[in-house]
Amino acid sequence: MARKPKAPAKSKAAAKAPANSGSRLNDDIGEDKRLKMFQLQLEVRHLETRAHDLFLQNLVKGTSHLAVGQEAIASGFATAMRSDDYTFCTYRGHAHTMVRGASMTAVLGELMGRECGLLNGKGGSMHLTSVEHGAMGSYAIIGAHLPIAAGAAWKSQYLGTGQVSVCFFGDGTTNIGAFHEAINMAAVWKLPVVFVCENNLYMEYTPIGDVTAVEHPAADRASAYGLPSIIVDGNDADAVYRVARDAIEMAREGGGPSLIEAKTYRHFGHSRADPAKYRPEGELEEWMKKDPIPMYRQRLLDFGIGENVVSSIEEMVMKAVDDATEAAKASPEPGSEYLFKDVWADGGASWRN
Amino acid sequence: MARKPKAPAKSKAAAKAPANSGSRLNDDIGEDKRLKMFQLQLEVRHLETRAHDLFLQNLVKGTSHLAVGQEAIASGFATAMRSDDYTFCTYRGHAHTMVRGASMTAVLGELMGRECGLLNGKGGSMHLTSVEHGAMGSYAIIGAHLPIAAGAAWKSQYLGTGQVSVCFFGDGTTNIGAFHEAINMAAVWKLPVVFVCENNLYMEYTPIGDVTAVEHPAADRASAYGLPSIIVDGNDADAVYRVARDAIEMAREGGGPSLIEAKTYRHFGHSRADPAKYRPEGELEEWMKKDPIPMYRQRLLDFGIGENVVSSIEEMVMKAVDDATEAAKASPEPGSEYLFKDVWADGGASWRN
Amino acid sequence: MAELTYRDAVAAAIAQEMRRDETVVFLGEDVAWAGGVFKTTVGLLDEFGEKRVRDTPISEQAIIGAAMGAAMTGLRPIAEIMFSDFFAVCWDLIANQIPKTRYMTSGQVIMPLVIRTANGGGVRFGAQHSQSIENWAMMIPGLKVVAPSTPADVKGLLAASIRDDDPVIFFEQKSLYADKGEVPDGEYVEELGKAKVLREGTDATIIALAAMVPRAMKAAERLQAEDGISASVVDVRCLVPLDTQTIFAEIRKTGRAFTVEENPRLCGWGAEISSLAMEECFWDLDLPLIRITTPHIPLPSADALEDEALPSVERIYNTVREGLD
Amino acid sequence: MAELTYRDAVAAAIAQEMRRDETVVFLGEDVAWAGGVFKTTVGLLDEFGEKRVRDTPISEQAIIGAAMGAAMTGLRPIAEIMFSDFFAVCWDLIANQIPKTRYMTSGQVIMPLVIRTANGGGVRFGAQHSQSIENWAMMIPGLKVVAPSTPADVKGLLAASIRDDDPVIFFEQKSLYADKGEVPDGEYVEELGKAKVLREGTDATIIALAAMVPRAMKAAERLQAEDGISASVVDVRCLVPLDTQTIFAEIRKTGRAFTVEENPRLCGWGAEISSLAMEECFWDLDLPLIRITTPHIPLPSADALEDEALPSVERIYNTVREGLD
Ligand SMILES: Cc1ncc(C[n+]2csc(CCOP(=O)(O)OP(=O)(O)O)c2C)c(N)n1
Ligand SMILES: Cc1ncc(C[n+]2csc(CCOP(=O)(O)OP(=O)(O)O)c2C)c(N)n1
Ligand SMILES: [Mg+2]
Ligand SMILES: [Mg+2]
Repeated sequence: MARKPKAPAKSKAAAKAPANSGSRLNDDIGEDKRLKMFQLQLEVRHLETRAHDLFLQNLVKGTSHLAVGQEAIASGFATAMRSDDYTFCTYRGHAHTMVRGASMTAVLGELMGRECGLLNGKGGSMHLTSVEHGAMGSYAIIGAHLPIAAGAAWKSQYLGTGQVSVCFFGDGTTNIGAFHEAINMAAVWKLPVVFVCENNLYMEYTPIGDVTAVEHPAADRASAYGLPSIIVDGNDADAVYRVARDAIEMAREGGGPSLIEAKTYRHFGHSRADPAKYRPEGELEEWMKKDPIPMYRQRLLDFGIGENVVSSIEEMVMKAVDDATEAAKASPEPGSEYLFKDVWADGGASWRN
Repeated sequence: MARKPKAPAKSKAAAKAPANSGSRLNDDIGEDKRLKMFQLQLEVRHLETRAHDLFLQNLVKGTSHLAVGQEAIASGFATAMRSDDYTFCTYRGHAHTMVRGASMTAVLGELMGRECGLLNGKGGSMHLTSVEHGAMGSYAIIGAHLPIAAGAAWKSQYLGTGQVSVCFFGDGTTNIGAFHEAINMAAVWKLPVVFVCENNLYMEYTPIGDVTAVEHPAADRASAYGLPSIIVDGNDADAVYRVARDAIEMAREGGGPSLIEAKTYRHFGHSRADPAKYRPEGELEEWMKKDPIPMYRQRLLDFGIGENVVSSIEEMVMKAVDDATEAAKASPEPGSEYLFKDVWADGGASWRN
Repeated sequence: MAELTYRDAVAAAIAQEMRRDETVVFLGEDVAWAGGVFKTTVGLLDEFGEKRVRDTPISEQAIIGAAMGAAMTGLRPIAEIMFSDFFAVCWDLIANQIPKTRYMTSGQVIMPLVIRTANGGGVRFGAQHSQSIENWAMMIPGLKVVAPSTPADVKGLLAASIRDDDPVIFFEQKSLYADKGEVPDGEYVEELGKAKVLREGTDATIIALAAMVPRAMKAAERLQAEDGISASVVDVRCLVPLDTQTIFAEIRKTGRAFTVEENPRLCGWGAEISSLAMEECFWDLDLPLIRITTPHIPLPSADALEDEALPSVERIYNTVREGLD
Repeated sequence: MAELTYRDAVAAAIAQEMRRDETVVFLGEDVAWAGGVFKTTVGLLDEFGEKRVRDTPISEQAIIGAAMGAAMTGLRPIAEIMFSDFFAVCWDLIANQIPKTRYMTSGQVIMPLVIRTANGGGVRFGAQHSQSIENWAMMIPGLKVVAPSTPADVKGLLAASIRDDDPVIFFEQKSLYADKGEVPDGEYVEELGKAKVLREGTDATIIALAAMVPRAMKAAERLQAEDGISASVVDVRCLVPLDTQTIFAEIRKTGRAFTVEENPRLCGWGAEISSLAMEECFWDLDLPLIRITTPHIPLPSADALEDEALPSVERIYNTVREGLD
């Protein structure tokens, strides 16, 4: 397990780091971004863990898919994105929505089906969306959001806004047709979209290797779209940040799409119903050693950031999660007035006169 | 344009040719198969041309998609297939259906909507099927038949019948989702199926290069499924035969699927409605020089087959097409009794009691 | 007024809207350089250029996904799906994503897009290129559904669909493409959700859509001429929103109603209208509402068989006449 | 008789059929090693091995295509689509290929396959994992459509579907998976196309399907207990073939009919039954047939909202009582 940041291989921007930086913190990432990534990772970790607790208390209904173990990817990308860039993600999307700026209360409230929820309880855990923060939706049917993200990128290209779409999906998603169609068209049209495969080794309960003809489900397919093969350690926020920054920059400058495979692991089962018994013994334990959060904490300390700074962030995050939990619990259920609202742009639901 | 057979590059079976063959005809292909391929190519050419004439006489209704120019592919594959192997093809499927053994009368009859048609007029030009000859259908919606062909191969694998499915499709089809799903699953399951992309440079009216992220739409994607990249001259029946034979043999022996890209060109427009004005000047003329049929005829003569043998085949085929035309014209339209027949396995169409 | 074909009215409407609103963009297979396989979009590339009129790969999910993503973020895309049968290869986007996203996000997005498609039979294309699938769209909450029967309606309703802030499925009936009709000059926009009474009658009400409208009109004329039966004909035009007011008013006037559907019978739009009439006009009905549909079979390709399957003027005429007996 | 859950009856039926017929094979996502995400297929891998019970990639088109290709060439595949909403990603195979191929080839092939899927709402999964889409299948000529309401019917009707030589779409209502009921021991096969009268009544006829059946039964009991209204309840069980004889007989007995549909209103199966009743039972109806459906909206996820959207015992009870007033 890497305790120190690896040399930013092939990273253009690395060259931009100050030539004779006194501290390692003054490299191409720097202190502010590192603290931000640490905080984001913690926020995700604790929010997700809280969601799990609330489910055990029967306060979270339906299903939910946690990103515990995969925090570095969401955090690294969010830190590299411009505030008006677009995120498209999956049902495993609490993390991606929150790191763009959605409030914890609104996220937990949605999982609990409360009025304060991001979607007033109408969408649920699998559809978190916060358009004001550029979180353009969590999509629950495998593959659909890849072409949708390409469409948002088409908008940016057409209007010349410079916005980039970043689209997250899992390893299992690389075997569905929409994956193929979206990436081909994005490549042909040179759209500003970054496709990010979070390879956590499993589709639902089936190991990805059992159902995929190549070893690296995304990276080994990049050449089918004329794209370079890119693999990154998805548990290392710095590595993710660098790859994200470069791909986003290239897209913003008109260089077209990228396909990035981030290797990672989910600590929980696939969804709340899943005890993950199908995992070979010891696998989780191995990956726990690569848990992105303790690793990143240690890196901050190694870089000379004070224990007090780190632990004050930890305390702040815990408190924020506690506060959000209380606020969400206090929120009422959505009233019936929501039922017939917002099918149509006029705010209503009428299909006849 | 190759006037002589190329060395069968990488062809395993080439080694099986008699060591000191007196005539070039005694190579790994041999005279019988060559005469068969010549005849099949002629049959396709003249049947398709006749279909075109009948359309101009308003006797062929609806649409039709001719394979003129692409005859070497259908003929080479059919010659390499075992009689119980399966063919799956597209709306451009008259050739593939006939080379497996369907009668010309039944093919023309179907195009003309006559009772003698292969499908009694119920399917039409785009759905030619002759199960008794292993022609398992022509599919009119892009991509659908790739997974279906894989399914037939699954049957062969499961029952151990040794049958191989051969699935033909166009260059444009490589950009649709079903292509990706079918080949991945076939590769993972090691199914006995050969996927054959007939790259005729155009999807419908749009050049394939304008809409595809790679140069060789099929071959450059093979690696995405762990398969080797295979390109063959689709206008050379011998070359096609060799590639077909090897891929089919490998599939039959349990070696799994292949993806083959055959470069070719259609002489007519995409379908009967299309004058093909979008083609750059001179392109057709260049390809006419590579017309598979005169090339193959010359090769037979070069190999020492008599002009009289060749021209008697030509006459026989012309007569067969003429006879089939007359027979189809003489056939009545299907009567109403066909309308409510064969929705269900019980022969009927009733959805209620 | 100029005389235009149904086909040409498509390009006319798109051009009209592209001229006034730069956010209108158009994509599909063979739509730009080739002008569409039905020649419905000839001239658009020349006028609006490659940035706004785009040829795509054969990737219907990518096409509809692109339209959705662009619509959610500020454009007003028009996507062409060449044949309506091909909705089936991108049905997730059409049925699960586009219509539900506004509701699921509690109104965070609007989805102003149009999916145009060539629908229906009568041209010997066989079972996979001839389906009439208005009911596929009608059954999905969150989609508006339009199916014009005349060139003027093509122009006016397509323009209205492009301006609408909701997703609209716009069915062009391919057997009507060659039909000609007067189309208002200049900017012309109709309203969605209005049925049209094409013929007033006192004995029977025939409710039809798209290609069935001219057939219903001919049957009504024949009923008048040969049997003295006075039939009103309603062109439904929009299935969603559905103009139940106009439809019910015409049903109530005569008390004897017939629907004419090109789709196979089960769960067709006529079933919905019948069930609505049952619930809301029951006491005004002198006779049961009778549905005239394509039988519940795949559509055969041979001329003779296809003609027998689709509701014909003859069948409409006979059904109404016998129904009133 | 053993008591089984609706969930366990699925595996029981598949096992029964796999034991007697070696050509029955089964494929889907997470169905083998994991026993299915709804635990409906636990034990099948152990008994029948990896050759017959196969895990697939997330490739629904490949799954259904494989089933079709295998069915055409001699096997009897069962394919699982995890949630019925995902029919949308393989709809071309389901709507355009499987049901039309026999007809288009003039009977050259049979298509003996079953597509099983978890259908419907009530479990807070939101709009893309909760749809009731029986009408999607019913509207396609060439598909048989089954939707059982009890564990016994799951076993008997699934077995019958596997033995049937036509393609059958088999809807398992996910809100019923935990329900228990008596299931006949030993080989048990029911007949497709037979509705079941679960309760005989004289005042009203309630026609329901799948998860709406137990709700209709409860409403009927309450109508009896609180209002002395005697309602018959018909479990439709199969939408295609449709047992119009049984349904019409029950409608005619009371002259007052109600359908209860979980799907959103437009073009639901209730519309078809209403239109059929209109055409064939009009003179026997004392009151219009009233449809009780989920409103025509995407399904919300919060408990309170979802419960309000789906037809409840309360709503059925109120609608029938007020309808008879
Ligand atoms: C089209 C479709 N098929 C199946 C599913 C069910 N499903 C939900 S998540 C999932 C596994 C996805 O795996 P992956 O892409 O690796 O993402 P991860 O859950 O590991 O983040 C499956 C099969 C679905 N939602 N949509
Ligand atoms: C899903 C789908 N989209 C579009 C079409 C319309 N279409 C028919 S043929 C064709 C072009 C196919 O090109 P290619 O695969 O290269 O085959 P070719 O016709 O050249 O043999 C298109 C777009 C279709 N039939 N199905
Ligand atoms: Mg995964
Ligand atoms: Mg081509």
